[in-house]
Amino acid sequence: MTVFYLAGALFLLANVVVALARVLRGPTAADRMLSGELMGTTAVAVLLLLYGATGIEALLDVALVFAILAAMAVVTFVRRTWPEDPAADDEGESR
Amino acid sequence: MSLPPGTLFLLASALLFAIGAHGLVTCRHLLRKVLALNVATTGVFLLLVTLGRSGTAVDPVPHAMVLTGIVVALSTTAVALGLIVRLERRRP
Amino acid sequence: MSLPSTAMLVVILVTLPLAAATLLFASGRQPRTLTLAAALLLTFAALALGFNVHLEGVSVHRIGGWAAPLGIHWQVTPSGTVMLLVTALVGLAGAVYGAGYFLHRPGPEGRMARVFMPLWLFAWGGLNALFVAADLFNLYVALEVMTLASVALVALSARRMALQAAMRYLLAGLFGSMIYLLGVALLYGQYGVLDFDALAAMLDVEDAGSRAGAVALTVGLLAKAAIFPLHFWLPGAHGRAEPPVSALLSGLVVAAAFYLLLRLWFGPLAGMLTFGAGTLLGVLGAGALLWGGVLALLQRRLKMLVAYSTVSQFGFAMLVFPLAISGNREPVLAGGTLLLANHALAKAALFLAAGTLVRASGSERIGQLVGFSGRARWAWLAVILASAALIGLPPTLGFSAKWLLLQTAVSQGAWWWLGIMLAGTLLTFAYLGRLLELALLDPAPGPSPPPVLTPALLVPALLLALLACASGVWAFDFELDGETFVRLEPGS
Amino acid sequence: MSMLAGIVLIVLGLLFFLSGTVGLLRFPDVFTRLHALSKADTLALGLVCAGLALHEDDGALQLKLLLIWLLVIVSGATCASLIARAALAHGIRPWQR
Amino acid sequence: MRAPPSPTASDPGNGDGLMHPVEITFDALLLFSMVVLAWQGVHARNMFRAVVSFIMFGLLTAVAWVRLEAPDIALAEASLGAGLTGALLLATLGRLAPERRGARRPKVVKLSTLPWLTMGLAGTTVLLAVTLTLPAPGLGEAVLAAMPAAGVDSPVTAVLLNFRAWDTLLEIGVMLLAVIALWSLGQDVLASKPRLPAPALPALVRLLFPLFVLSTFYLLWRGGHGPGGAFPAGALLAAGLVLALLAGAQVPERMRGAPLRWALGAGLFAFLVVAVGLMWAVGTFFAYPPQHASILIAIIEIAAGLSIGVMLTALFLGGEPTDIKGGGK
Repeated sequence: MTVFYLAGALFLLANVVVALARVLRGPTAADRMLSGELMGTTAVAVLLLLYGATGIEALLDVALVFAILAAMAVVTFVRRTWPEDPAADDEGESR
Repeated sequence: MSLPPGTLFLLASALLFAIGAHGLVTCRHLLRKVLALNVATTGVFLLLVTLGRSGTAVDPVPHAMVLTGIVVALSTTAVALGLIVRLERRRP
Repeated sequence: MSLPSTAMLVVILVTLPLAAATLLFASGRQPRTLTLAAALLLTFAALALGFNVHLEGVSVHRIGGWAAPLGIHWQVTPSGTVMLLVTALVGLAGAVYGAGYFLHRPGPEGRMARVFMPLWLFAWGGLNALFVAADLFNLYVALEVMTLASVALVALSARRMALQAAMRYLLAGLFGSMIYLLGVALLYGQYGVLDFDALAAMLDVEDAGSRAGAVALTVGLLAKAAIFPLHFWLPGAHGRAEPPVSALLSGLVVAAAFYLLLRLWFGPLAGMLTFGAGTLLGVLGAGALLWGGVLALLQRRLKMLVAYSTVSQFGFAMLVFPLAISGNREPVLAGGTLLLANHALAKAALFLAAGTLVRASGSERIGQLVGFSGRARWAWLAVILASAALIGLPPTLGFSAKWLLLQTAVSQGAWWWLGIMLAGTLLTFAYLGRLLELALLDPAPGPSPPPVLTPALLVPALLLALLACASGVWAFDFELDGETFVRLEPGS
Repeated sequence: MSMLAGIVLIVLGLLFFLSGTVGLLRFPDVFTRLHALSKADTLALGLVCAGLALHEDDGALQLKLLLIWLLVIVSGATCASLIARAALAHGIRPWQR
Repeated sequence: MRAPPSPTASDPGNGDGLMHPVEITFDALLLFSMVVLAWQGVHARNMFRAVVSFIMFGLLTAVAWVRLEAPDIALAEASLGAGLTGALLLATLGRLAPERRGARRPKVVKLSTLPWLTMGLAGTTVLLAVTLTLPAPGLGEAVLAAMPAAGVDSPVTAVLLNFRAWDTLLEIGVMLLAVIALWSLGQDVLASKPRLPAPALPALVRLLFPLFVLSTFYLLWRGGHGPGGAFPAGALLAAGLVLALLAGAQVPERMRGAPLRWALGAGLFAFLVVAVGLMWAVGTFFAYPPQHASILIAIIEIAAGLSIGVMLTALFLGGEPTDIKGGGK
């Protein structure tokens, strides 16, 4: 059973590594932020599966904190960074 | 597998330290320097905790040290960012 | 009448600055009486502590009552007490000077007056915590308190140059802390202890991990102490800061990092001070001494000259390491400690007087300073006395310190190091002499009407310089009863 | 029985995560990617939570798992809306066939 | 309530149990992505990409702490990496002059890279070789032996607030100092008010804020017997406050000035009062009498947690909130 959970966590990790390509490719800042969000959700799932594997209850707290804070980065991005920042997109960069 | 326990983590911590130290020296942009510093510090933290695990009982002292270190790093980062903003603020 | 116990005095010295700073910040007002009362109380505590240590010798205090490897210890050593005392004197002088210097400015610049004292007290508290610490990680946190307070003080004027200097300083300081922490991690991985005494008892000088750890600790502290070639941040930070800040930074903050080098290499790491290690540190010192001295000669602005002089003087202090390789280490450490004390008092006096002179002249350029006239005469007197102490003319504290080191060098037949010391002294003589010559023989008229120089701007510098000159007589009695290193001679 | 059901749910969840990633990588513009990602991920996490809850017999922990899922739903939906609005206001036009 | 030490075979690297290949692969992939993201975070051509990579690096670091059986640190890293650090960096990016944020000039691979690379590789190898030899005895047993007198059940909390409380006091000092340092630089430099309407945001905040407060106290309470405690709790509180600020709330008029400053100083002050009070009452600095240890530590923890929350929010604001016009929320 432990191995099942671990394999699941590994699968998710591989999944998110593939999704990192979106951070590299952009092209807009929103795309990069999106993969950040995916990373957040995936991290929650990974932590849950690791909890399943190890039974350490504190991991649920960590997952909970991640879930509560999932919105932070996106909200800051939308409210503070992007509205003012044309440079965050790759306009000059060929994609 | 015959890897000694923690080898991977030690390798990663050494790499992170190297990336951070290298970035701190070579990057021009102050924000990059600050990020590099944080990366290197994370490497040191990883080293501390990985070493704290090899004993017989899990050693909470490195955990406490790293927690303290994280707070200190965050505080200094905030000050550094404040300085950067004032140095490179958009001109009105 | 009995003095408070040493433990009580230590607690006062480390907590009162933090408590006072928090109160000042939270209340949002800066009652001058309160800040000066706190500074005075701290000075009395340091004096009383000095008296206690003189009577009782080294003492160890367990924080929270927890024994060695688990808890943190304070160690009150003679050399640490000297640093505590000097910190108190410079701290008090700076507080008085700052009260006179910053309140001059109305309007938005009143902000400086508002933040100066809390930051000053934080730096003071961090320094005191450093000088009694005997625990590797506790030192890290105390170093951060000191560094962050210093950075904020450098940035105080919020001018662009000051902000740039502060940023460089912060990055250099954080780099130093990070490397230092790496050393802590390596040593902790090897021995599982942080306490100095426990570490000293366990240290295996041949072990690669311990050596790497020692190197990391040293490099981190060298960056913080601005030792050549990691000195690049110092002249900007010290030259661009406000005068009382420069005094604190040059006199104490750099000295604290250097003191930790002494504390480590004469304490837990004593066994590792081999010929190679000592010589390498000495060569770095010689480089700093010559480089800083020559650049000081070339400076045109007063505070930059004094700042480069700091680089040079700490190069001189590095020479204690090669001298301690063989033979009796006690006079070497005594000489090193006294050198730090002398530098702290004299350099602080020099920076405070420089600030006054710059204000009186309306210019930082050495060629445009006012002459030995009016009230500026008192500032010049402080400069002259402080210069004598820095050069090491008898009977100043600088003389006693250098004398101790010279004697050791002669007795060891270390002619190379002796020559470098003499060269350093000559360089110091040259750049300070040039300053005095330029300014006194060819004075500028200064702005008219001349700015008002209140006693707060004159007396602290003069007293510090006088102390540096007068305490040389007492210093020959200075002994290091029971310093850690005595128990840890290599081979024992 | 609940063991098996839990495993099935978790595997389903993992597959939905995969589909979200495929969408993120293959879809043509921000809005379509957003669409793929936020729905697939929220559902996927829900399935994983449900699967774990089936393996768990402590009510408090099951409640915590539910709370985690609810939080992700709420913030996921808000973030999707925020990013979409910001992207529109930023002058990015939805992709037309 | 304490989490039982994990009984499974998945206990990585305690010296005895061999690691399962899946675990090793997981760790390898995790650490590999961390290294890649760290490199991106420092060197990405586009500054925004660098910051996003760094935030993701923080998320993965939290998972790495979990793998290292350090849930306490994972909790702290999660509350910071996912929350405040990211917000701080993104907000900083928004405050920089546009020309200082853009893509960096295309990097030419210079000859000078080669010695750096060699030196870096050599240094890394030496570091790795050295660290692999370290026996790492640790203080685990000393802590275990002292736990009965510590006043709390969680070893990490015991180290932080009892055995090495002096470190933690100074650490809170560093944080307060950082706030004073930022305030001394002048008033807060907020980006201009965002023009975008964001109707969903206030609703989200209204929904989440009570949860933030609730979980803050939950973590404070957890700190006594498991991973949790003042710092993650404070970080969560701060995240809630920052979210409210981002949704358009403002520091209420009557909170500015003295009340805010007292809240900022409260943590350090409580710490100092307890420490010095014990010196006065017991005769030793920070020596909790065993029968009162729990309650004293709880007092410190609550004061520090709330104060940390306010301090972190102040760090995010980056300056003294005095000049904001307009009413509070």
